[in-house]
Amino acid sequence: MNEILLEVRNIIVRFGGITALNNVYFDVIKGEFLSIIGPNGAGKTTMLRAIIGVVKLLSPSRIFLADRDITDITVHERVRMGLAMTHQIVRPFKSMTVLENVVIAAGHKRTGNPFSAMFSFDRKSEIEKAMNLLDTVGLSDVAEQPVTGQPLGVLKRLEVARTLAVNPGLLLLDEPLAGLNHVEAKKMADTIVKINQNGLTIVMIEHNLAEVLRVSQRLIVLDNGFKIASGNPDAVLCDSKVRAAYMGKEKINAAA
Amino acid sequence: MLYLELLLQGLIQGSMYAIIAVGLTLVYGLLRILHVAHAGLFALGGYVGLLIFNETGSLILAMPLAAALVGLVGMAVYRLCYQPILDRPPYVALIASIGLFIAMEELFRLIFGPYGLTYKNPPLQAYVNLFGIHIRAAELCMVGASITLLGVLSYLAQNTRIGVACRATVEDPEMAASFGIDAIKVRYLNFFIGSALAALAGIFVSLLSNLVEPTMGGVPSYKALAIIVLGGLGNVKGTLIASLVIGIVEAFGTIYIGNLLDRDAIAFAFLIIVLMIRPQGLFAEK
Amino acid sequence: MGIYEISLGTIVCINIIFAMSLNMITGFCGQISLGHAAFYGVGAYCAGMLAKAGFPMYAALFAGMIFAGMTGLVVGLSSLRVREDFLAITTMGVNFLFLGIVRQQDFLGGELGVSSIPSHGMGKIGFLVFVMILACLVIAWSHMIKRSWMGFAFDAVADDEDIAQVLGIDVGRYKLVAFAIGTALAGLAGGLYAYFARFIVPDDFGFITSITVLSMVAVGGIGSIAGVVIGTLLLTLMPEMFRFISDYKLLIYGLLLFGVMRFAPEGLAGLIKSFVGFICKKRAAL
Amino acid sequence: MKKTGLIILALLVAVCMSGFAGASDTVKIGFHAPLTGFAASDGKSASIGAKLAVEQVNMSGGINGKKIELIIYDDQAKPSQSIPIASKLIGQDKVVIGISGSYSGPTRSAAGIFQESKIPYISAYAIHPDITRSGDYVFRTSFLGAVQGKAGAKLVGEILGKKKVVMITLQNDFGKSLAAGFKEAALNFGIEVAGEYQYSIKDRNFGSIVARVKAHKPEAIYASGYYFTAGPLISQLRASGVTVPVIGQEGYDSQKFIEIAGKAAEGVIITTSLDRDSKNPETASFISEFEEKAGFKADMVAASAHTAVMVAADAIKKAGSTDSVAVRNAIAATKLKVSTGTIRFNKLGEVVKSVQNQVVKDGLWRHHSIIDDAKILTPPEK
Repeated sequence: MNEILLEVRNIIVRFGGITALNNVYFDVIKGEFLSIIGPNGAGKTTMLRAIIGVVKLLSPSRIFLADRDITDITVHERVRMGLAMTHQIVRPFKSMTVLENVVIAAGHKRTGNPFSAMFSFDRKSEIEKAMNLLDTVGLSDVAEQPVTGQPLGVLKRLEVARTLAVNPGLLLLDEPLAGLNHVEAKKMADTIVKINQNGLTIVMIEHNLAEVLRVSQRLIVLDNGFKIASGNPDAVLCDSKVRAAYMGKEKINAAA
Repeated sequence: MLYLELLLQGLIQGSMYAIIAVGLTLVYGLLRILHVAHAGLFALGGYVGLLIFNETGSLILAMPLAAALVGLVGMAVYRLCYQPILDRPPYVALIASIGLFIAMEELFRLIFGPYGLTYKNPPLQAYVNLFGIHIRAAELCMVGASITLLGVLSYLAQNTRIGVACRATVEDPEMAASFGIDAIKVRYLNFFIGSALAALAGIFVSLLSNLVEPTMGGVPSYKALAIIVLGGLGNVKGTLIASLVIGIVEAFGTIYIGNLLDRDAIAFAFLIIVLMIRPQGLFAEK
Repeated sequence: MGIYEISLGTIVCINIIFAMSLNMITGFCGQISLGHAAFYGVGAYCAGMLAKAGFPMYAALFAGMIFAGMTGLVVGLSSLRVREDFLAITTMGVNFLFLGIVRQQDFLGGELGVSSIPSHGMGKIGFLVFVMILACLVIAWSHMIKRSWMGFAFDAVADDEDIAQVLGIDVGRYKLVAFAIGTALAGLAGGLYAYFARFIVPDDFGFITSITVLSMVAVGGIGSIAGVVIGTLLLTLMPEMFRFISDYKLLIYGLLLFGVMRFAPEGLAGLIKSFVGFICKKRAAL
Repeated sequence: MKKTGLIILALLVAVCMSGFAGASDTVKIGFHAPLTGFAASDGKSASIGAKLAVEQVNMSGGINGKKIELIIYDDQAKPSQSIPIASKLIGQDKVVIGISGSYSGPTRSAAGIFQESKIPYISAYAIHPDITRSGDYVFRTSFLGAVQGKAGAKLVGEILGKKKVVMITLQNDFGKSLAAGFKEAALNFGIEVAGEYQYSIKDRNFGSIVARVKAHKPEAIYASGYYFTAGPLISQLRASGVTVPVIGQEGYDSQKFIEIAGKAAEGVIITTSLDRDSKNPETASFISEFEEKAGFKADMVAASAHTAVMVAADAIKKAGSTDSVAVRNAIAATKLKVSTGTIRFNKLGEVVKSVQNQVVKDGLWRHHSIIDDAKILTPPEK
């Protein structure tokens, strides 16, 4: 049960003179639902971007996926190894329909090699798979519509469906609930829990604490690039350091 | 001695590039348009300046008048040509701009003739002897003007309300708008300033060669693009330095490797090398 | 058919191959190139030199294609480093660099170019048919790529590189493939041009040629195969149609470029599409 | 709206085409020149020169009772444009002779087409050595670059007696072939080339080259270029304190050069084919009539185009028909007094005539000297 899927060791990231992540380390256990929280600018998104591989790491940072060192391999290879990530600001392919957005992701096996892709035309099985996924996130009725002009709620769901289409083993979610209203957020969170229950490991960043506490099994708290706490949600929220660093600011933010 | 003179020539050429490129980078920083027709406004400046000078005989009158007039044309270009296609992919504005530039060159040829115009009594042709180096008054004035103009601009940008508004709009248009800055006004202003600068550059160049031709915008049309990319697109300070660097590289290059590569090739070889090492240009925006 | 019609037909077909080759890079894969004439030139010079050295036409054309494709691959590597406007200017620089190098190479004829390229030996009509068949093959191939998973992945890369990568698409490799195919086809077009003109000079492959071919693609409708063919036909034949007002020919050309981008930014293909859509809607309403 | 526009356009095209194709009581001469684009100024001069020649011939009764009709097309100085133009002149307009009033690139491309169709073709002022090598139907009425370069060397080394020279070379076919000819003959006249610097046709600012040239302390400067590059170059040379003689070529040969360079132009000597002080009535009448027609002073380009049309008219007259073989032979046998002197062609179709050296005096081109040294002027035979 306690098999470690992802191991993040001594992550250091710098932008210009600022240290965005400072020696952050943690493990992700297969099948769990882990959330990363922290005030704005704590380095949460940077952490996810480091795992997926779009941010440059400084030594001695190391990332292992299922015991394999993936620190130096490219993004698309990581994706093919079972990592996937959604973005906080949704960026669908604007030139495509909702369905096509998922189909292109579902076809990741076909697009692996450009040359064989040139001679590959059949999209039937990918379309079928994409329709199933759209069904899972409740978008099957807008499948044929162009993405431009769709409301944020649809786009957020599309983002999840599209990411699922690459068959990930570990899903990184960057604020999947941001911008959604109360009802939508709850619905979305439920969808994510369902996905988790189907066997997918999830690492989520989220500001909506109520939903985080409802769905997460474990929390990690970042502040100013440092990991300041981790453990089960109740214990973490009682931690004085967390209250000092995170809750205080967050309350001010919430009030504003 | 020769090195010093070449360095000086590089700085002269560089300050000419700077006046053109700073205007272009102002436009780019705000609207993300590769504004090729800027070079058409440069040539227009040359024509207007020369015509006013030949009528009145006064450069003091010709320069600001031409700058103001071309500045207004620049605003019109923005309103009529770019504003409606801003939300399109970048190549749309680029090709529209190229089309506009070709049409402008042809209009100049049709109106003013293909042979080019010359000054009746070209002003600023005297030269000063600085330790054996002859520098023409026009060259000195151009360097002086570029320093003064760009200095004044940067002072205004730092210290006046509208200057701050400009910079804020470049950095974050939505944020600026939420502080009550009228982004549209800022765009007009940038086009006005940029085009006026281009016009002044056109006048200086025509003074150096005593020739205003329909095709005089040809070289700046692409060279200025290279310079603003080298300077880190939209970065005024970077553009300034890139202009001088390209000027100096060209001045030395034409003499020492001129038999291997021509002036343009030298400049672009330099650009490519820099971009391969620093893909964001010499000075990144952030 | 007189020799005039034959020569026009041949030029149109060569330009279609050339425009299709750019469409592969810019239209399908979304990588703006302002220096495509360089690869056209590589193909032309390679084929021309080999033809003069006594190689048969098919070998010379093939070699030109391979050589251009390899050069394109190297330039494509820069697209992994720099993006969008930076890439546009880098490719433009490649064009100037190519020209600068060719101008100074005596074995390539330098400024005098390569003349007396041997005849293709198939007669004017034979050559026209040959070029026409090649153009049809290139169109068919483009069509096939567009429909395949490769074309689908190109769409994703063109739309948003970062996202494509996160969805497991090897963006770098796709870009390189697009550059390799596109530049090889440009090399083929160049080789055909060398055999057609039987005389080439560096200026045939300058920045203006790059702009012209980009205009063909953009005016037709970037990414649309039928659009690019129409755009190429229009812009190639336009100078011929307007010969009788030759003084205004370039002016009209410039205004057309500008006008299409300003009022129909998706090119003629987009215009036709929205027109058809409009008719259909009207019908549906009746 | 759009439709009517299209219809009008189609009608116009039809009218124009039929208008040209219908008439058969004229002798057609085809002419292409860069009327738009960067070389438009030379194209304009050339086409006015050619039109003037046609008017003069038609005024004096035309050719064998028929008037000449000049068909002018714009080639933008682009080879890719001149190929369909040449095909159109031959295939649609059925011209008797083709004349290029354009630069080397378009001329060389068109020459091949004319040669293939066995229609005589005359290059007015393009200097590419391979133009006449296209075949026996192609002729040239201007000097080869190499010939003029050699003449320049004689002018510098012998007539002016200057031995230490710096070359400033325009980086195109014109400048390069001049430089090659100059360097080839330099040794014969004891000239030492202290340095050579190149510039592009787009350059108008020569600061660094001027600085370098000055450091050489030459006795004379041999600078190739056109009036629009040479004007700024000379004025910048003089402004930086270089006072030694500057020797140019026919590219300078325009009043505009003097206008641009102003006082700095004084004393500049060039090798060209038009002598402003010629007593030759053909030259004198050309110079005065051109100025009247064009509104500006005659230049080399105009004179060359004028010459080419005169050669063509003379050949058709002598051939007595428009048969292309007869016309070709008549051109090859030309011995004619025209605005650029007395000319004939060698076996290759290259012109043989004397080089006119002109000097700027009081803001005008004036006679300086003549080079008629056969050893220098003889163009290659193949």
